Amino acid sequence: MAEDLVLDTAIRDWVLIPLSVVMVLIGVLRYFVSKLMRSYQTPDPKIVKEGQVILRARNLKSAANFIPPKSFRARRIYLCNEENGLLHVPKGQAQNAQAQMFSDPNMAMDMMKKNLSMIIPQTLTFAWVNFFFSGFVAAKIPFPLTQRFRSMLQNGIDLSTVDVSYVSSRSWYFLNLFGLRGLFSLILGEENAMDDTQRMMQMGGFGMDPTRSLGAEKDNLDIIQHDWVLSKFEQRAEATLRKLVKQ
Amino acid sequence: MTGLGFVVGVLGVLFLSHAAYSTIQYKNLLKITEDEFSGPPMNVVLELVLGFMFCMHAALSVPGKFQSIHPDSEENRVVSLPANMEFMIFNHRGRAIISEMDMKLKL
Amino acid sequence: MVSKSEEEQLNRLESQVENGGGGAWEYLCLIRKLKIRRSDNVLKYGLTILNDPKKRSSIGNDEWTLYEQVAIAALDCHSYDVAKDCIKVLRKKFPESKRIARLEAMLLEAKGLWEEADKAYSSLLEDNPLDQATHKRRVAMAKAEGDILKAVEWLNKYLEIFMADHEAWRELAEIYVSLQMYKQAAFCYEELILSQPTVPLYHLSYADVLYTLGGLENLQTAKKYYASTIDLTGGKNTRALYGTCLCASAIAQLTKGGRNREDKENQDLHSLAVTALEKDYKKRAPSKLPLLTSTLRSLKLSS
Amino acid sequence: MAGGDAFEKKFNEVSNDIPIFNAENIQNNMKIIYYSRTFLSIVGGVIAGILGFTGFAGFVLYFLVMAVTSVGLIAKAKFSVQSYFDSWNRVILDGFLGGLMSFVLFWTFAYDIVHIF
Repeated sequence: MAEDLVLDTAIRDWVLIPLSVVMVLIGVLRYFVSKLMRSYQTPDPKIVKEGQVILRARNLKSAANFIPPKSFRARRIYLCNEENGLLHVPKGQAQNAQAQMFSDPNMAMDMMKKNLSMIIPQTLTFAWVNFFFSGFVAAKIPFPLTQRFRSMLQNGIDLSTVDVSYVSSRSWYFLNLFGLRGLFSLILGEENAMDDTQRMMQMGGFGMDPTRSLGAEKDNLDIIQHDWVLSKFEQRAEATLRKLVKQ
Repeated sequence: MTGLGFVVGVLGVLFLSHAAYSTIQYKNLLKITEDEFSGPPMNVVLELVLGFMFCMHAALSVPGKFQSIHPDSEENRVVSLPANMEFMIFNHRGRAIISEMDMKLKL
Repeated sequence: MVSKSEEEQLNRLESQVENGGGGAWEYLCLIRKLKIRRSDNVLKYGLTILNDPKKRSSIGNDEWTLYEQVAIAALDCHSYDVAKDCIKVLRKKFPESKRIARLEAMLLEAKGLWEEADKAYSSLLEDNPLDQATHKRRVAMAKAEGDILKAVEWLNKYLEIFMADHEAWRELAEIYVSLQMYKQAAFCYEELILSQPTVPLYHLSYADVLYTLGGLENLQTAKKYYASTIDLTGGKNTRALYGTCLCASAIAQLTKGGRNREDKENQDLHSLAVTALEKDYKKRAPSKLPLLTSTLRSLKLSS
Repeated sequence: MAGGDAFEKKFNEVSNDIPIFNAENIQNNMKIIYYSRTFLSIVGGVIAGILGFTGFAGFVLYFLVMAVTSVGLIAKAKFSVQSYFDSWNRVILDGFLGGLMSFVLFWTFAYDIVHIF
């Protein structure tokens, strides 16, 4: 390190600590707000039915080896045949369903709500941080980094002479945004596990497509090799009993 | 058990914060005497070790107990199915028994 | 599923509550969680909580859940007044709720007013055709009326949409068994095994049904499923042990003399089952041991 | 007891073939591990910050803390990991790096508060 900067302790007391505390509090607040805003919408019968079919197909896939081969084959044919199998989607219908999803106002509304609860507090905090704390060197990372991280860590100060490990207040905000997930999952429980980064990814995907997952389940079922495990259970039962009798 | 663990965890966190506070004090002292910081004082290290041990205890006891994953283990062994409550029917022999419980909901 | 440890916990709490040791709310919560039918106890201890304003306020928002639980228990005990009062309280709190409309219909059903109840359920289903609980009530009502075939029909229609609902599959399986339609029951049990492959009691029931169906192939399969039950319960299920013996004896009768290879391999299983049975009887009911030996001798399994 | 050994081996083979576990309980156990690890990585970060570790030393401390956590978790499982988890990796490795982000954040935080001003 070339030279150590001398930072005022007031920065610590009035920038670093308040910023972090506020980040935590906002995270907690957002959790409760999104909990309140969560709406229950009555689902479409067709979607419910498809969901149930998928569930059943998944059960069949994961526990296939527990039922006799004949029963398994019957079920597979029932679900996968090309004429009227439940998982079989006629070709024309596939696009139709997606178009319908886009036009469904309820869906879009729900999506909006979800995103709003994420975007609004985020922009507000960011604006707040920008307004109050722009241009501070607020923190220092205790390990050396290469020059490439300069734009990431010193967002908001344009000095190329400062050591890279110093962090501007705005970048400290970003670090908090991504690093506090662990703390949130501790204090808010598992439900919060879906963090911002994941949500952003989801936005790109715009929900899931039920017809596609129907097809995927069908493919999965088609390639399953049925191997009845029950005969092995006889040996296992023998072993269990032998142990029991010996006691 | 969980309650105790939680208290221990809070105590551990308090220890850690106090250790941080005393280190800051110590560094201020060093600034005045113009000494170099070579390491935190002994009592801080002690406090840290103690705090860590407390937190360790809390981290291991608060989240709950491990549950056996074998379906045939003594605690997991299924002994009965739940009554299928959603299909329960009221037209049973209980109808013939005159209820002797004269219970009432006070409004 | 009620596991051994949960059962023990329940019994402990029950005796504690019965002896006035408190913990009534925990007891009721556990009953709700395990879905156990102890309506008399729920009614008795639920009312002690609900009639005591201090206790009632201490459970906070769960108060309403408790009202619902007590109302259903009261219906089961045919204490209509209590049920009616509970529903009234709930109605005051949630004037629009569908769930309470269902409770009201259940009250009609419990009183035996089938037509009114049916009308109420139908109107509920018109509003929300995806209301699973109401669908189920309608099936149960058909069963209570004694119209089993109608119940089967409703249930089949229900399962066409909600085909991943294992509780409904179980109900259907039990109805089929009661109607002696074992092939259909076997299908239902297969479905149950698929959805919860580690629950031994489904394996056991499936094996029972297959054994009842008879025929060499079914018997061999039944024996396998008895074996899996033994494994999944750690050999503590007496019925499965008996089942293994019965299957072995039946198979031996069918294949007299000409034993195939597979049988020879698993020959040990039933002799082990016999030993385990004998050991269990010796430990838990020594006076019944002669009974066991004579039964086993009649199966020509005991040496 | 050659026969017994062969039998034992056969049994093990069979039981490895069909993994039947109570999925719910595995989930529960994994969640417990996740909580323990997250909490201890935060605590570890704070400790590293107070001690004024920089650079490599801090990461060493992190791995030390995680290793100690693993040992603690194994002790919590009464040293019979097989009856609570389907593989050893679940206790020893899973989530080993998951807490790193939390660790770094709290390390930086504590280090900054105590040392740089």
